[in-house]
Amino acid sequence: MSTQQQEPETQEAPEDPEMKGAQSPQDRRLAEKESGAIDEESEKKAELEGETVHIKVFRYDPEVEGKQEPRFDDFHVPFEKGMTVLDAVIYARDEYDSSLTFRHSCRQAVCGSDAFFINGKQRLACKTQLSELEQPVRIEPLPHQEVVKDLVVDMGHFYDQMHAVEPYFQDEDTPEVSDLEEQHQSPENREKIKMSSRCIWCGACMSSCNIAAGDNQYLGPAAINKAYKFAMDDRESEEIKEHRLRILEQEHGVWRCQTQFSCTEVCPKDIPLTEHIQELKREAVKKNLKFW
Amino acid sequence: MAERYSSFVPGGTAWLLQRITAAFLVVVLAFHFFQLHFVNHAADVTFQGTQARMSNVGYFLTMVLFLIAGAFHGLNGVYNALVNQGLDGTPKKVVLAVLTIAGVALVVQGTYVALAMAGWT
Amino acid sequence: MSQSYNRGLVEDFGRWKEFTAGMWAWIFHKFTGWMLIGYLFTHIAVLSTAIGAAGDTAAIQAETDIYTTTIQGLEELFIVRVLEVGLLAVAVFHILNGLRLLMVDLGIGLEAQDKSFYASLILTGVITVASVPTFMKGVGF
Amino acid sequence: MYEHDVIVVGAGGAGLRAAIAAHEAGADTALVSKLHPVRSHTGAAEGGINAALQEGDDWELHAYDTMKGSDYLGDAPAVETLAQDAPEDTMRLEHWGMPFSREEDGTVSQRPFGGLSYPRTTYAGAETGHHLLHTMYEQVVKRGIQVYDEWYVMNLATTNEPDPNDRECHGIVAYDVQSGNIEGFKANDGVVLATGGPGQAFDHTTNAVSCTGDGHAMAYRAGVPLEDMEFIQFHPTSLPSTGVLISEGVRGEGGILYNSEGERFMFEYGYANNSGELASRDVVARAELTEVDEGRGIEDEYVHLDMRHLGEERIVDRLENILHLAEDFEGVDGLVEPMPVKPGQHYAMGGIETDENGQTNIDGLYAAGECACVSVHGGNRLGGNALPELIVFGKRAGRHAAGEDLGEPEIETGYTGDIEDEDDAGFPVTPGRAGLDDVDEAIASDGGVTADAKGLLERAVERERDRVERLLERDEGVQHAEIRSKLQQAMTDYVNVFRTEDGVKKALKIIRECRQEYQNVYVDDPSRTFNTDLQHTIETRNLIDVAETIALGALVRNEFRGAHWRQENQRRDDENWLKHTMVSWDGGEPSVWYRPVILEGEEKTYEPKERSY
Ligand SMILES: Cc1cc2nc3c(=O)[nH]c(=O)nc-3n(C[C@H](O)[C@H](O)[C@H](O)COP(=O)(O)OP(=O)(O)OC[C@H]3O[C@@H](n4cnc5c(N)ncnc54)[C@H](O)[C@@H]3O)c2cc1C
Ligand code: HEM
Ligand code: SF4
Ligand code: F3S
Ligand code: FES
Repeated sequence: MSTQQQEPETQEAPEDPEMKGAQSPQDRRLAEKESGAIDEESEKKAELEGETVHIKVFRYDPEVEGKQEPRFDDFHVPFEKGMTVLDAVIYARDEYDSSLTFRHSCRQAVCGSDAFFINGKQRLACKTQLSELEQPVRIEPLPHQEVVKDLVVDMGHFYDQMHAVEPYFQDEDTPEVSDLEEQHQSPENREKIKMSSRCIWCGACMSSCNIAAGDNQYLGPAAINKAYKFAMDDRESEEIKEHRLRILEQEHGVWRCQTQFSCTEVCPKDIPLTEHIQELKREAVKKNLKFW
Repeated sequence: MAERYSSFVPGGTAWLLQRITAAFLVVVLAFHFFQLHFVNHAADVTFQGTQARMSNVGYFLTMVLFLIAGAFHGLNGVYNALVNQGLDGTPKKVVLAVLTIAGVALVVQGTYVALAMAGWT
Repeated sequence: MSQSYNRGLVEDFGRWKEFTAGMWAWIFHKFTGWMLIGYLFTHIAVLSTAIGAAGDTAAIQAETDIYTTTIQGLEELFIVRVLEVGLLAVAVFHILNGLRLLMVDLGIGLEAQDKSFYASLILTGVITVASVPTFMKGVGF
Repeated sequence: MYEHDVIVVGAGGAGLRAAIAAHEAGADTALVSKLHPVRSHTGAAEGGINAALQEGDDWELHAYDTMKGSDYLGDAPAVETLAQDAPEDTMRLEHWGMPFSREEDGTVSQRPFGGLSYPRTTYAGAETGHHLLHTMYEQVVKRGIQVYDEWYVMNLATTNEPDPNDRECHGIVAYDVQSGNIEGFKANDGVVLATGGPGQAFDHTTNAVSCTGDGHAMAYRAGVPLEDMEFIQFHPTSLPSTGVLISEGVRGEGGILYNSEGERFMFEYGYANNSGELASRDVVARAELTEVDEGRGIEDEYVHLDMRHLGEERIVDRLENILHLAEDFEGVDGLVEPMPVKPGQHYAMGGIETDENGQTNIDGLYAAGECACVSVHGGNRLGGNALPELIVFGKRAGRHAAGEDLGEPEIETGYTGDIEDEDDAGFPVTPGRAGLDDVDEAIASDGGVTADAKGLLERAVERERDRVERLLERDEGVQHAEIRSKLQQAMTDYVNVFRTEDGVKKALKIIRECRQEYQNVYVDDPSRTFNTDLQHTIETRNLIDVAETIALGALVRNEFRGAHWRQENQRRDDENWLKHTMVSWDGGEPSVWYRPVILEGEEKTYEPKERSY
């Protein structure tokens, strides 16, 4: 991750790794506007500069004629050092086609809005450097989810699965009024749940999992990971942990996972999802063995 | 939401058995292959040879267990694969029934064959 | 997830190219598993000839009983030998990958899951090739 | 039409906390948010939550530090409430399962933070905000509180009595982003605005794209004054291309700032001869911009933050996430190159005027979180003081809205006759309404008939439907993106870290132009489905209103206090300016007036002292 990857990958847009002369898109836009440039011109200009990135973006709108049949639109976006896929689609939207629709908000990989299928892999657009990708960069909505419009997918099912694991701390003894006694937790235990707690609900893992694609009821890696966070937290009691395992153990729970590892591979937060799922399977088996 | 999953079916037992049979199968299958392709070549198999091996009670029992394990492992695997593809509701019950019957039939037939081989029929 | 919406072209086109090691392992394991269970049924069917053969001591002595002749008859066929090599390949892959999966279940070597998959593939190839002479011995062309 | 007792607009830290509190107080509560709750910008906060938890620490110290940090522009009752309630509310988070970082003995860790006299910043790794947000959302799920996510709130339904203090808020109008349906939401007890910061008014910001000051603008147009809007905190180290924050940790560990000549300018040019890179945020931000202005910036835009000399081991050990940030968002490897940084808008201290219970001058309208100004941060927010504000005042607003009695507030809200007005600000243009068509009026034209809340709401819904219809029907004109970037650029050019009278006036002129251009704005995307073009167009209108209040505040406040710096008077001027700047939108004409700061606390009075750097 921390290695510099700046090789130019295409002939089409040879990019200078040391390129330093770039302005921010905002500046450039402003400069163009001041000189009275309009959209077509900026496109031409962009091409002239030679340093453009070619992106192909999936388009679909159930309502608009001409977009009802899914198609790909091509955009050529001026490249600058450090540009991410999100920057490129924002540019395409603001400069070429304001109806280009996608979710995004934080631009820093914490809100989980912009997981797309980029060059055949689920990635966060804001966290993916264009320079790392082969061109043309193909940008599609997450597979296996219903497309609402362009890159926007219906996350409803994903949320349902997340909610299905009772994703909240359960501690019936929580005092209602003030003077809360601090609960203690060892740093080791906190370390154990650290990775699992980093999930930003982007849905990339769920989209990458063939089992989740085939079995709509499968809880999916993100929800199981969410449950892991609670099940492994020592602050919750043993009974509640057992209750959690029972939820995970149902037919469409952990057992459905076939250790495909694609979830682990695509997770932008580097959560070892498969490992967590496997650990829960073992926990569940151990718990059942106790009753035998 | 949560209610949707409330039909509590522990998949854990089948999952564990799938692993246990797998571990068992590794050993026996290796033995089986070795026995019938390397020690005795398949082409040279005769009823006599088979009978000699099968009438050993230990071998007989191993082979029957091998069969049971293989049948369970294979059919449970198939069932799992189908459930993974979203098999649900009545078809799922039907498939489970069919697979169980096929499995039982396979084991019964196989055991009968083994008995015949051992000459204990 | 949702399967109700057909994304047509986009959903189906060339998706497999984007599979990663773990997904290939899953596909192959599935495929080989189904082959094996299919074979198990056939195998028992073939062996069932033993039921007919049992009891006829004379034929058994002369090695002309139906069990012996069926098996040997099959083994003489080149195609059967080839299929046997195939079966071995399938079984070996399933076993090796099965062992890989068992390791994964125990939480061992998770970081090397892709490497272990490639290793199973290579080993399967090697073992299969190495076994060809034994399997092909004495078959008429 | 939907109906609930309490409607919370916005589901960031403040909104979620308010919803939980209102629910606990027995109200039928709903959250309406343009983003799914877990996407809110609270998730980006890294540093921590200030709360006096430990033995030896004390809420009074926390209050003192906050007051001092605010440059004596915080109101003591608010500051003391924050400091008093923060420990309990932080512990409540712990009980809800928030994964705080821990000490060896299992207790919650606390670390030192700038401006604090005691290490009282409670944190959860470098992701405190993420955990806070998720933990509270989990509690919302647990309680089954109704969440309308991806519903964009367009306006409030308030009555239109001539005196804003007599108005009542009965609900909101929102549209379902997914389907384009516009609906009314009737609030029987109250509406809580928790819409976050207005960072997008600036070109370069650490805030999310969704931080567009919608709540500010809605409340403002409905007649609630915006308070101390000129106080905007700029963070000195954000990445130039995206505005992603590079935490103070880098400088804390020994990172050095260089200009294009390779000079360590903090010392070389005497910006901070003692603390150098570690001087306070505004000092460093001003230094960086001076370098750029004097031609020593790199690419005429930024400076370099170099940490290579710290060595790979130390960097990986302590600043690993910085390496990832620089790599992922700027394509720079911090181990082999210096990182480009420049000041970015970070936090708005001002906001919707409320009292300690979160209530505004309009009956039934509350605000909490970054969009509100209670005011605890005054002229300058201390690191780690925003998150406790969310939970403390979010909770109070939620409770009060649900009808719980929290006692008489000490802070007054709303304009009353006996207050000092700004008469001669020398505005270069008439700010406000000029040129905006009347559909954008927030208040209903029902002549103050308050009895029929439903009818009021229906009319408000109609008005919004009209507005959308007009935006969609028009086929030509200007697109919002053009106006927005013009506005953002003007704010960054002229109302940034350095403010001059001439500059701010220029900004006001441009804002006025933006207003006029907005007259011809149109939405190109004809679809009703997930029309982000439409949403952004409405947001841009809000940004114009908010930007104007920031500029107006910056123009009138001729002194240097906290984050606000004015070239013409570069010192804190307690004699003239120990007061809050208020901007009211009355009938479309912004008026500026002032409210005295309350420095008398429960037991002591906070005497202004020099803020020493
Ligand atoms: C990078 C960064 C780091 C920070 N670090 C710290 C720190 O370490 N410590 C600290 O104390 N503070 C920190 N802060 C400040 C603090 O995080 C914010 O002030 C705080 O999170 C704001 O929370 P909020 O609930 O008010 O708003 P947000 O979390 O921004 O939530 C706003 C909500 O309102 C909704 N909304 C907005 N407009 C509408 C509308 N029109 N209709 C419907 N819904 C709407 C949004 O969907 C969202 O849910 C940091 C800020 C940033 C940017
Ligand atoms: C010899 C050693 C064997 C090992 C180590 C082994 C291992 C495994 C494992 C671990 C699985 C589970 C995969 C999962 O759920 O993720 C599996 C699945 C399966 N196995 Fe085996 N197996 C062996 C032999 C066999 C045999 C002999 C058969 C045939 C009778 C067989 C048929 C199957 C089938 C059909 C599946 C299901 C595949 C699917 O998912 O579609 N296996 N095997
Ligand atoms: S586990 Fe990873 S990939 Fe899955 S939703 Fe969470 S952050 Fe996204
Ligand atoms: S991709 Fe799916 S099969 Fe398991 S390891 Fe991940 S959940
Ligand atoms: S924009 Fe928030 S995760 Fe990418």
